[in-house]
Amino acid sequence: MEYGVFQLIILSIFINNFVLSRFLGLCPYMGVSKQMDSALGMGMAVTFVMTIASLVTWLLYTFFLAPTYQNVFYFIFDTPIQNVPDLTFLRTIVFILVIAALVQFIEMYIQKVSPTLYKALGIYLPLITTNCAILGVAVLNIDMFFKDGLPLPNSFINTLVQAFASGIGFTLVLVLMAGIREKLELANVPKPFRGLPIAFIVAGLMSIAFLGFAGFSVE
Amino acid sequence: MAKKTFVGGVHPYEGKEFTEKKAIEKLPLPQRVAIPLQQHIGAPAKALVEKGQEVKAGEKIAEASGFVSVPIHSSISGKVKGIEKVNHPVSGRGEAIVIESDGEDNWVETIRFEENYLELDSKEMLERIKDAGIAGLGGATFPTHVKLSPPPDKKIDTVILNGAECEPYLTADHRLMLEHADDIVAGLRIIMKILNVQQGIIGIEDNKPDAIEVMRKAVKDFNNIQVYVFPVKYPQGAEKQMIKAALNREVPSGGLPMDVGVVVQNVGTAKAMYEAVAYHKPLTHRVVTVTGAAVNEPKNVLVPIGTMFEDVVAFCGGMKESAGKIVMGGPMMGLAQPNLQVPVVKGTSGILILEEHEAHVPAEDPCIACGRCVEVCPMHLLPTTLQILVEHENYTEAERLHIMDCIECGSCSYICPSNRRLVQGIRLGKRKILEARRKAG
Amino acid sequence: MNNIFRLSFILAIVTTIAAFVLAEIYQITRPQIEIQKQAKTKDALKYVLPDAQVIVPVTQKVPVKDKAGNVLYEKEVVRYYIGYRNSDTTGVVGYAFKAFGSGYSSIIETMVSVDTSGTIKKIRIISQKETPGLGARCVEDQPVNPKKKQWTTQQFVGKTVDQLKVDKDGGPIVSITGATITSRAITNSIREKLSELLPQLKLASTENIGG
Amino acid sequence: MSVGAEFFKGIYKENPVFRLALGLCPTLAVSTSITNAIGMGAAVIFVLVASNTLVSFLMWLFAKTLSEEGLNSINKIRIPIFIVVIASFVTIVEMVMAAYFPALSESLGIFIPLIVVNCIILGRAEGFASKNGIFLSIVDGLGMGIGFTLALVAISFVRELLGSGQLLGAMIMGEGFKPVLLMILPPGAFLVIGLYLAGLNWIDARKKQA
Amino acid sequence: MSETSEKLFVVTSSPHIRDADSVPKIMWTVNIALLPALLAAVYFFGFKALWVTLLSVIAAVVTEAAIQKLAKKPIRVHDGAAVITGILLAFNLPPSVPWWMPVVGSVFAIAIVKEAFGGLGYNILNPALAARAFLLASWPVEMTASWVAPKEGTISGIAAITSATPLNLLKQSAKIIASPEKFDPAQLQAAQDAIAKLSSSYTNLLIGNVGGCIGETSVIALLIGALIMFYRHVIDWRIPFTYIGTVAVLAWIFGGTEGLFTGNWIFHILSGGLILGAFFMATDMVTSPITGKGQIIFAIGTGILTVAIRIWGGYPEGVSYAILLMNLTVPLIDRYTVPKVFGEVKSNE
Repeated sequence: MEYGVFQLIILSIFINNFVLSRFLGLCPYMGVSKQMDSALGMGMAVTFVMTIASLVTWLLYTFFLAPTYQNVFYFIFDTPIQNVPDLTFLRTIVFILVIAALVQFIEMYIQKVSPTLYKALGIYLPLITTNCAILGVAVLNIDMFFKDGLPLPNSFINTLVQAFASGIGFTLVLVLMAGIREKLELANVPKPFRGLPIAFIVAGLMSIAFLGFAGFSVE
Repeated sequence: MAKKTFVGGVHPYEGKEFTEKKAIEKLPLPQRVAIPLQQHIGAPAKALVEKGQEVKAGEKIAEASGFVSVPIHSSISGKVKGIEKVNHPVSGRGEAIVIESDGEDNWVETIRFEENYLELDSKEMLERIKDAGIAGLGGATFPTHVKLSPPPDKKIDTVILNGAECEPYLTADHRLMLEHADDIVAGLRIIMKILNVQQGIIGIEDNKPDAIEVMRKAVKDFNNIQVYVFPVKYPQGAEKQMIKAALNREVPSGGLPMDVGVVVQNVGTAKAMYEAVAYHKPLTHRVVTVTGAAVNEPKNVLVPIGTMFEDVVAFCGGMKESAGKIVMGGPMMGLAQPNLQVPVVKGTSGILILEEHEAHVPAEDPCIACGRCVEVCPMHLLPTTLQILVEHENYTEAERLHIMDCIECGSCSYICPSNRRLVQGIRLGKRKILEARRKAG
Repeated sequence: MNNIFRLSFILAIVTTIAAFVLAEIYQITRPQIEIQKQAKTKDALKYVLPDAQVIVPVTQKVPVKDKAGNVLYEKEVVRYYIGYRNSDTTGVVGYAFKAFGSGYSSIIETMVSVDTSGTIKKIRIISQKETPGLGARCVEDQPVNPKKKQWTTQQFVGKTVDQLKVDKDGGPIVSITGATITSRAITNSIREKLSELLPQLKLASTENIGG
Repeated sequence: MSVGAEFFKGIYKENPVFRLALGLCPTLAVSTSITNAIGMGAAVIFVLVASNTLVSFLMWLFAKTLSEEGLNSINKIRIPIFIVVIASFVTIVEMVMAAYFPALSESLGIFIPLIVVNCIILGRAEGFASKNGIFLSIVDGLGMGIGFTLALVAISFVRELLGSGQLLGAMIMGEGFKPVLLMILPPGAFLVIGLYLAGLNWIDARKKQA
Repeated sequence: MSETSEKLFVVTSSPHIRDADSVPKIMWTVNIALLPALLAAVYFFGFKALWVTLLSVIAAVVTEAAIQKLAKKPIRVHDGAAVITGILLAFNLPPSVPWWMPVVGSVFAIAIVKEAFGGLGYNILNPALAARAFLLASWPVEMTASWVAPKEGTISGIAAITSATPLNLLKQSAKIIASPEKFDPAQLQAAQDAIAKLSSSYTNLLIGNVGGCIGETSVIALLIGALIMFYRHVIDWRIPFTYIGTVAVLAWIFGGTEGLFTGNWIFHILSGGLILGAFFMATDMVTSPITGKGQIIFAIGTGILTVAIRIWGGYPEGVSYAILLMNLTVPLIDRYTVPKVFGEVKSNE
């Protein structure tokens, strides 16, 4: 399937929202949504890391793992296409290591370059390594924008757009959730429902409301 | 010209018809009075008399104990029975000088009229005002001389006399304007002189056309004094709202009127000032509106301070069987009293007696977020949010949402369809925050 | 600094060991995975062409180009399949092809067989991820019940290319209640693919019968 | 602590899903049918037990063979090593599933590779296996894995039964039953787990009272 | 001191007078305001409409009472809020739904959407709308394939749409016109006819003689209800008018089949649940912003989403999802529209 940029944005933010429809990134969605400020910080950090991680994993997959004509062995070392090693089975292990290293690196880099940004995102970055949204989007990009190891048209752009838009979608629902939970702090929620249970019910109702976006036809 | 007003406010039942046509009557000399030492905001006064001492009306019986404090004068002549703890309409219990009347109305000799009072220098005027024990008669009872002594860096350019009397039921100021318009204007000119101000405004709500007419007549010779008419809306008479309506200036959050160059005084206070400056007459009496459906003969009464509510109400024919609640002041901001054994103080603008069926506040329902309290709040706060925050003891957030700016006018509680105790909660929150601040030093 | 290199080195070794172990397992599972990948298509082919002994794919070379348009290499793509009655590839019983339609929430892949006159023999939905209980009901294949107007893949049997239209568009195909988009996607995708292939099929059939 | 206690804590008292709120993403995503739930559960049990075993073994080996200094430096890259171990086992599951259980592999989709970031697994490796012996680590892994699976089954039981009227693919509800489609859609997952958690809280509160 | 009376009087905090309005008064006013539309529904769709409404109301009230009893809270169903939920849910269902759907929907609305959050005043979403979305997701066939032609016949004689709502027809026709190459000339012609006829069906839309949900069809009956609510100050102009205005403008710009600025905005206002939604559901106090500014933002957002779903979305009607989605944003809107406090000065921290 080929996607237009606008279509992909709508898809990623609303229709296939990472949290409400794909069930990715639930831990921070439940854990960091008690306060608006931290929700916003987490959302921004996730969006940032998701985009960079998608970029890096796309490059790795295209040039190292997939046995295609774009593989470094093929176009630099002139290995015949049949002999290019198929390393796609290493996808999971490579991606997770790269993401872990990347998060470390981003953390150090931000700390050095922009203390303000570090103050805003810093405390969320270590939490992100084990956030399935990051690995999720990386794997998803491969599933959606590659066919038999070959990138589909606009694969690279689509990857970036999907990662960024998914991050925005994640931030959107996280912030909405935080607003609602702040309000619920002051509500008269029955005892057994307090805390996580009501948060899940809010998520369920949110997900019901988001069904309204289903079937959007965007060109 | 469109009538000037502020944003927010409510239109409660006015209830003025009980007494607005009733001329002020003088209360017959009471048997005894109990004059509380604390009748103003600030440090209580220090008693100067002893048990058994004879005093005359107008005699100073307690002196100010600091700058933000005022002296107290006897309102009748007689013998000091003692300094006792009595019911206090504001603080519940408090020390008061109890004086038994000698049946005569002997006044101190110092009271005399001075023709050229306006030529006195402002220092002298201030001194006389201070000595007369004047505190704001609108109800807040802030020592007047303090209000009239702004720090030199605050440039005051306007004095507003507050004749709005926006509290339902109360007509004391209304009657005062009708019957003593010239005294009030004279008081205003004194204030203008003290503060060296060129603009004087008298603000009146448009439900008192007769007062407006009388006052306009009284000021027609003074082209630096105008009468402004405001549409009826509660709390038009709140200082900040009046300044906003009259001059379109907003007193900054946490600030005072003087921060925008304005001093506001109640019309009754102006009259008292005139008497203090021109006659050396201390503040010993005030006009009290005795009203409400449960009063047999509602009246405006000139009452010696310290007189028991009981005596005042008795003069008005007593209360009906059906009486259910006694309020000192108006129904919006007044304080409910458990019985009539409380003395009239300088801040007693009215005694309101409600029927049993009006007395009870209906049970509270959950907030349905209708937003009416937000709409009516003259300070543009979020009353329901603040009250809920206080309920959850989240004072930090409440402070961030400016809980301290609440003027406790009661508009929110009045309008709330869920009958939530909004002002009550906010008041509690303010107190907790102040306590915490005090503890923190 | 030295320490960092040493640690990285250790980590690299660990990773390499892991990679080699995984490579070994991959070698073992790979053929099976390939078989599984083909299995669906094979099953579907057997289903839609039950009377064929041999099914032969007809392929076409498609050039793979880079951005500049240079042909990098050619890839073999299956256009359609021919089913033969006999194991020596004689006696054509029909042709099969895949149709892809974009439904409500997924691409619906359908295997379709036609007889030598171009009439549909059978269809089978190979893959879809439509809404459960709605569009996902497109896989239902109970026999056609003339009394009950109801979607089933059996209703495509015997339809010609012109008849491939859902009822909402005035055709004879009963669509799934509440899932017109899915029904339309399947029907239209078959129609489009068939009308594209029909001219080529005629050619192919004569050729093979002759040979 | 006894072996039995180590095993059972994962099932109720420290149930990873219901008590610790770990591994939520796969729990919600694959609980549309009991078959999926068991498949996912089996994959997690395998990875959990295997990684617990290997981690426990490795830590034992390091402790035996390395000097203090060496141990210290290994400790610095402990977590990455665990991740490699876990990712390797996950990849094995991925390949085996694709080869022998293609249908399951397809319906679990990206949640198989995502087992890597399932907090339960790294959590147990770091929190338990690295500090305990091999045998206990296996027991712990089994307990946690089975607890996870049971939670999954509990949720998918409701969702499959109400959402499609089936259990394990067999029609259970009568002809007249109109499946509550919402249950197998994403909102159903959130609502069911929310109600389960509320129910557990309620039971706990009742117990405390008693 | 004195012996006149030992009686102690009531002492409460000020103010001592209260406005006479109360929560039950507000809620029952809304219920009364909903009656004209109910009468219209019974007239056009028969007594089935009444039964569906009654079932829904009874289920809502019983559920609320049962939960309040279970939770040992005071039972306060008399405030009429549960009745509103019941009526509004029924109003959002097609007239021919199976009887158990309003019941299930009401139970969901009250138990999950309202009481799990603490009951009246604490719910995040409009219970009736959330329940409708729940029903639509759970039983889409029953919710969308059971339109009933109004008693008086079809709208403007378009026989083909007895089983569709006007918006449904508009959307289908617009799709056909948008890609003419995919359809027969006859179909294209029919679609163009349909659109032309829809534009001339205002009278039917006004009185409610069209297919649709039970309570949404009769614009006039709904407006009578709205007038009652305005008169009793139960609702304020901001949400309904901003909402309808936004829909009108956007429908005019984007809703046409012949390019921008050709949309039939009058049709968009009169058809579907816009009037019902704008006056009765978007204005739900609990789930709309508390400040005036917030309400306007809320209404504009609802308008945008409604038009987006109607024109580009998967459903012919977008009102209920639009309101639900904006309900979710209310805490955020409230947070960022805190009014400027009287005399607030920019502090230099």
